[in-house]
Amino acid sequence: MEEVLYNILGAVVTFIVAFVVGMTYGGLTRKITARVQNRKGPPFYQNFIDAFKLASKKTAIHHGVMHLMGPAFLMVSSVMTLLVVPVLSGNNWFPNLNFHGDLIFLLYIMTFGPLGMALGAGQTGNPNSAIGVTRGLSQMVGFEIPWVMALVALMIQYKTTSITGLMDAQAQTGTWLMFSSPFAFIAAVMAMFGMFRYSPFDIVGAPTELASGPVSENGGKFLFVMMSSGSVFTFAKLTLYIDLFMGGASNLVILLIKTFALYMIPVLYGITSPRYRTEQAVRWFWGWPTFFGLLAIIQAVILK
Amino acid sequence: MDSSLFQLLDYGVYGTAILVMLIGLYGALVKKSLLKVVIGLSVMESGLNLLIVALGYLKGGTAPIFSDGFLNGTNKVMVDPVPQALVLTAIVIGFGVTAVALSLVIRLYRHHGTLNIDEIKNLKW
Amino acid sequence: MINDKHSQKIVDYIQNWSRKHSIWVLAYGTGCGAIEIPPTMTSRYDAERLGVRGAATPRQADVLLITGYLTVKTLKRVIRVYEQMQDPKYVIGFGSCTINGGMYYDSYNTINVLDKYLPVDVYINGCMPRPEAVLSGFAQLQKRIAEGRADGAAQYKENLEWYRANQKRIIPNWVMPEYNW
Amino acid sequence: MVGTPVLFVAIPLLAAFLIPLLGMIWKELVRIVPGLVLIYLMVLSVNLLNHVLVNGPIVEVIAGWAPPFGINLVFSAFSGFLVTLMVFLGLIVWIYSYRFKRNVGFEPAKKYFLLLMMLVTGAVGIVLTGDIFNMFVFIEITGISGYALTAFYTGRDSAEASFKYLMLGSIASTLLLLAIMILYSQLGTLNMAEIATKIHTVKPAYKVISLILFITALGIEAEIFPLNGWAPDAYAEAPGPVGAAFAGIVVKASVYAIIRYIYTIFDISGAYDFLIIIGMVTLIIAEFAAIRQEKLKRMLAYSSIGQMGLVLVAFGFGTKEGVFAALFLMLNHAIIKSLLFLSGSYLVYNSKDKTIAEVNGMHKFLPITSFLFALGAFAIVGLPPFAGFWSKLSVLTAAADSHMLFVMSLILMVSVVELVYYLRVVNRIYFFKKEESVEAKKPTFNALIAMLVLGALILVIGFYPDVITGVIHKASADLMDKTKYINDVLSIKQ
Amino acid sequence: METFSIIFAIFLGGAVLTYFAGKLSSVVQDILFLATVLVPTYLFFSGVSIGSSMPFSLEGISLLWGVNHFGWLFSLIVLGLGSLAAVYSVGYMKGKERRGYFYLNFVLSVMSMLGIVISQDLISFFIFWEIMTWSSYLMVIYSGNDVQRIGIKYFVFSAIGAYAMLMAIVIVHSVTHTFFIEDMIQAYGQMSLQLQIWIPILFLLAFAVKAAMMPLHVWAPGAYSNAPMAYTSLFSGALSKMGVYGMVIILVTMVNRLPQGILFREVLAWLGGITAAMGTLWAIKQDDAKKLLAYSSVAQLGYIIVGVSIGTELAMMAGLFLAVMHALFKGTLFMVVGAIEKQTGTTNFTEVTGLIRKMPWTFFAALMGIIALAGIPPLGGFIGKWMLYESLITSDHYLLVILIFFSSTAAFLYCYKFLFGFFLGQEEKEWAHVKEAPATMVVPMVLMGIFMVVLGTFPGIVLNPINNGLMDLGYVDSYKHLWETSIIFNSWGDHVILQPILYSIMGIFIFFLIFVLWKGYKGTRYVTTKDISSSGEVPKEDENLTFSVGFMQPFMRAVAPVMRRQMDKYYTGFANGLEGLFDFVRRIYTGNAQTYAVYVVVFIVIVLLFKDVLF
Repeated sequence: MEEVLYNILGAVVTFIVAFVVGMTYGGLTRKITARVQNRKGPPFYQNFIDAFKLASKKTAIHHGVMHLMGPAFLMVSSVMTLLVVPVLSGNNWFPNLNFHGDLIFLLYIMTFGPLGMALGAGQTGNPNSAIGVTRGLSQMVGFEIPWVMALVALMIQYKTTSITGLMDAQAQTGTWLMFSSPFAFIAAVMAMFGMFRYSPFDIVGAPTELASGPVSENGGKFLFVMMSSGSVFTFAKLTLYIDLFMGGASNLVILLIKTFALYMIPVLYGITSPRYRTEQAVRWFWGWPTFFGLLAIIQAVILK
Repeated sequence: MDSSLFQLLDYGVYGTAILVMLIGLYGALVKKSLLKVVIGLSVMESGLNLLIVALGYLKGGTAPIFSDGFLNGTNKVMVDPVPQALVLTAIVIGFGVTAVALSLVIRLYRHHGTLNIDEIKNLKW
Repeated sequence: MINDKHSQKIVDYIQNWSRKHSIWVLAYGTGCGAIEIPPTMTSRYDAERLGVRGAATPRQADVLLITGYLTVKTLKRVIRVYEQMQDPKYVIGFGSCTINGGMYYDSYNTINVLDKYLPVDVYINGCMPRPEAVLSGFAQLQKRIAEGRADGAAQYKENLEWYRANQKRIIPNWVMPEYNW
Repeated sequence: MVGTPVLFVAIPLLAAFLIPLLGMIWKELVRIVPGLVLIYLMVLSVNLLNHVLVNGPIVEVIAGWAPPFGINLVFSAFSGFLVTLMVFLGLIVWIYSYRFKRNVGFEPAKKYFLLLMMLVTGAVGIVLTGDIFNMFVFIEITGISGYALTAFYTGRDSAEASFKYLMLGSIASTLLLLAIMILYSQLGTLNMAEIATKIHTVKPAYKVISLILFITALGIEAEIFPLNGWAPDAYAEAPGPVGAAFAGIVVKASVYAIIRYIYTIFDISGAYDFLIIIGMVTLIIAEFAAIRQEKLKRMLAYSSIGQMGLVLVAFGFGTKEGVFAALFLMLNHAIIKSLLFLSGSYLVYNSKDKTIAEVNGMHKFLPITSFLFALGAFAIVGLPPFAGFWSKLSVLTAAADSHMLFVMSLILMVSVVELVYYLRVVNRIYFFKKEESVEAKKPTFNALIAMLVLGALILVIGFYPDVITGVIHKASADLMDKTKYINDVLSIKQ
Repeated sequence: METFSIIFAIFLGGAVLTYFAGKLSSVVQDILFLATVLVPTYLFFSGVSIGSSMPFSLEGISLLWGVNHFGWLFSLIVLGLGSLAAVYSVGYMKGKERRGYFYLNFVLSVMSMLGIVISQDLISFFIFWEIMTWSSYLMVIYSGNDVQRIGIKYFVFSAIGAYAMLMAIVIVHSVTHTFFIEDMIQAYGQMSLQLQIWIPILFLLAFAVKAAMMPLHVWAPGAYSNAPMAYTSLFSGALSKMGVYGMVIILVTMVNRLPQGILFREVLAWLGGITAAMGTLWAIKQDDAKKLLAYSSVAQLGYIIVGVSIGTELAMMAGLFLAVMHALFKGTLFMVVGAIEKQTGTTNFTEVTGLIRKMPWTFFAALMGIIALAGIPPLGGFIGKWMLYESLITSDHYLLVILIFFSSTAAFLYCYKFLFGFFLGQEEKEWAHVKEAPATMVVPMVLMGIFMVVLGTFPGIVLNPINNGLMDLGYVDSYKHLWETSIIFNSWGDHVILQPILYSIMGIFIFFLIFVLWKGYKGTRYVTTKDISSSGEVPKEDENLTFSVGFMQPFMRAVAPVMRRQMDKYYTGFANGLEGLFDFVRRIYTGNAQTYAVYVVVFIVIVLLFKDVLF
């Protein structure tokens, strides 16, 4: 029982850290975007203000059960991802669920939320929501291919499907996987563009054409939960990437540095790019990223 | 007469019979008139009958009847009676078939107004 | 949990502060004034530094920005959009047309006084107002929110019948469902 | 012993001659007498068959001349089986057409029953006789009654079909007689057993030529491609029960004749392979032609031809399994195809062109007939648990045992084609909208009984094939044992 | 064994009785039908012990019926789904025409499937196989739509498969002279290599047709969508599994013994993978729920084929687990479609929308089915998918796993389309009158939905019989090293522990749900789906705002080059060519009597010319 409580406490702490870091990263992104556009931009804590305001807004209406549950689904996915990913390697502060799942499980739990959210968005009855969902799902089919290829390459090279196994492999050899399996890293990073949905892959929300897509009927608390889920998810995914490719992080500072560095790749790429159409986006992912994924698998087979 | 001539005659009879059969076949296959076709069939049968009788013939044999002439005469050779019996049967059957054929021809002529076999093909494919 | 008055006051303060610094604007481009919104939001004036940000749908928005004159036709839409917004919500009348009809004051189908139909919290005058004026309007709204005086929505609820009567007078074929908010 | 084989020929022939006379006494006798005759023959054949299965074949000598000089009838397990089958089908056809008179009037009905009796006489005679010329006579009897029955309806097309049948039939008889004479000229005997003992003395050229002529002549009756031009027309234009009788009786007799020549009389081993070849070609061409037919009965006719091809293929394996399969197939084909003809002719009874399109939606008006047709269709394509499956299985097993994989795969491919056209018809009966112009004709009570008996047989054999397979096994063993046949016949002394 | 005879007697007798009971009263018919399905089910699970057998002989062929663990596993699918679908059918068929016909074929199908599973000899296997084929064919043409094309396509493909199997059976018989499967397996080792290769191919052809494997799948969409939905749930759920059943047996007993270097399994697995991918893509394109689920079935069977044809322990378990799951969720989903069809009269996504509040239980079942289908934790589908991926990765099928992953990701698209199309989206006035389906229909669906949830956390319930079955087939016991009641392992030792995951998911979900509903459910109020932000426009009551036409269009544009090739077109072309040939052949019969006579002469001449060759 105590162990369970301890676990829950650890999970809560992890969640808070993830929330704060994710929100801050979001704010920083806005700031950086503004600076790139030669604006002053909002303060880096702007996202916190927005979130708090949303949480304080009244939520008077809903469109049905699934609409109510949608944000919760989304949160499940984010938090579960967070819990399965080892946040800090080499210490057992936040073991969470690390030892109960593996990468394939992670891949699936990551899709849980968007789909649940899609159901919620569907029930609002707003056509824009459904269009946004279809775009999002299409894009997912796109980027999952290089992403899975990269993961499979890692798995077969190190004969394990667990994240901790891969981290151990890095610790033993002392080389980050992004150097020992560069193609896998490239493919995974390219897939990450789609995962974070910054432009040119922001086809889901696309405020100018879809009125923010799936979330268009959600305000107030709904939006708050979604926003925080997004932040947590961002953090979880970044952590996953650095666990897989950059040797993990032994303390929070290194974690922040590594994740921030990685995070800037899609952000900076996004600021300078216009938006793709859906099929262009999907095909983009099936082009070079998949090619790199193939190279990664070939490399893994050779080096196995 | 010497035997070679007999032999030649044998072949002649066979040949004639076969020729008659072939004529009949030709008639049945080529002539366009239904009546001629029926005639061709009959002719073919007749040729066959001729052939059968010729096959059953023995040189110098008499009719296969236990007559006085046979019992008392010197010639103790009798032609084979079986083919002749068969031919009789075949002729009877041929008669029946021809009768049926002619009745059919009459009916066909009534319905089609022609005897041209090429025009009587409602049933095909 | 938060029942006694003092803590309620503190919570109110924090909430108002966050509302003040996070103004999501639904810019309803009904008139020519909409052209002034892009310069307000982009590099030169950068309203985002005040926390002002565009919202895509009424559900997410805090402020309804009526940019210019309203016709009979657009009034209907505006009312509907306003009623779809979630509390707390504010209305900014943008440009002279929303105040008194402006240059269209004698047109047969424009609305002269917006305040009769929707509870306007802040007017920005000018025909059309420059981005500076718009920013000043937002600042004014922030001030009112912080003071807790931006209670247009509450007034609207209180005087709903009066507003409805006015609205129905302008819109002859009133087929709007009785939406609640 | 309850009777002798000669009764099978004598009684129906007598009945055939008596029918017109009896008709003058009491008109009903015209249709009652054939039934009584057939029932008697049925009882007789079953009894004799039981006897034969236990005690060995009965060889009967006619006119007091012992074999090889006289004519003899052989009722063995093999021929007895076929005779029983034919008599049974004759009975079914009689039941089916018992009220025929109502539709066509007295005079035609009289002729019909007369000719039916003749047909049975001829076909049974073909199977029973042990003399090749006698067989020729019976073939002619069958043929002439067949021509007449084909032309039964007085429409112009039936006469045309009949003429085609007649033309090919008389060519066949000429060829057959020629073949008989070639054998006779070489051996001087007409008795099958006697010929079989002496056949090795004949010069190969004569032997082969006579065999070819036999196969050609009998093949015309047995619907071998390309000699079967008459068959689709005759089937399609003859009355429904006559089609059934053709499929079940006439063709079976002709196939019997071919098989008797190849298995017992001649000793040419190449003939077996030849059977397979012509059987396959017949099967393939017929089924291919059947799928594009527009008329129902014509389709059934082609299907019938195809089945006979399959029978020949099965005989062509030359093994005991092959013979068993072929006999089983003949039995099933006789039952099922008869059912199809009988029910099919009610389905298109009132339609003008008798096309397949005109059976659309008939199931609502003719539920039982439609069901039986569907049952027959399912059975004939060999779907378990219906009768056709077991025979198809036997054929394939026999083929596999003879290592004829190519033949096997061809048979199966053609089966798919067969399946398609039968299902198309069944679908039309059950799922298409009925054409307004076609009026359904309710089957008469006796016709229903006839069809139901066949349907029940299909199910019985399908669920429990053992009821019949014992007999067929013995029959096939009987056919395979050539020396026993010769001994049985020749050992008869007057 | 007495019980076998009784079971089959009840099936047969009951089927016929049910058929005729329709003349009496429909209630009697319903009761008889239920009894006919449920009583044998009860008898089978209570009275038949594993390992019992019943030898008998027919037509001189000795036959053998018996149950082993592997067969028992599939009988579980058949009878379990069969009984639930039977209960469902009673509700579904209420007020429909041709109920007797439906019930008869339903019972026959269940009977034949059970027969297949308990057949220990090839002949009864084949007989039951064919009964299954034609009874399902009769169901496919039940509705009478397009029977000449769809029905016959189904039957022709089935028949090609079945005849291939028959060919294999008789070839085996010619070698072994018995029909026992046991003997076939034993004799297989001594056959020539050519036979060793051809016999599995012929068998697999039959099974691949039933399992709708790639080039042989074209019958499936039409057949699945045209059969009555109550039957299709059985059709897709259980009947197609018979193909898998046969495939497993052949793969294990024959292909495993082939010499090295024959890439049997690889080819099969790749075909399965391509099936999965193409089935998924086509499913996404469909606008009709029946068609969508039909293609989805094809795709799911592709996964199963991949699993069983890889054939490692884990892969086999994955395949079989997926088979069970597929029976569950596809059974449920087809039932859902049936319920919707019954209540609304159509199954087209572009017509029906917003049923979630009208048919909540149906929605629940659909949701469970879809989550399981998509393979998302914590439902059972995930277990199967997980095992499949792990088995593919650990057995070095790297590209195949990508293909499978692609198709299961793409499956989300049609999953969402299914749920959105029917239940979510605008609630249109047109469907305001729709009521929840009757209890007999809802209960089976919901039961299966709950079972899927249970399986998601405690897969051991099903993995245990699968393990037993696989041990029958010669695999080693994999308990504790591949699975436990709620833990699954891969062969590298990595694992997923399901219980904590389930509890975490539930905890998080409930926490945030409560947060969203902070001030109580009363605080937030339901508004209709007309109340949406549509640029201030006021949608009228009868105005259709639903987005359902061209739903996945952008994605379809992305994959357009792949979709341009349709197997169906090639088959149609081939069939048309054949019909042309047949038409040509029948012109041989010119109708001219003289021509026929000439044929006779030509025949004689030809035979005489070749007489030295022929005789």
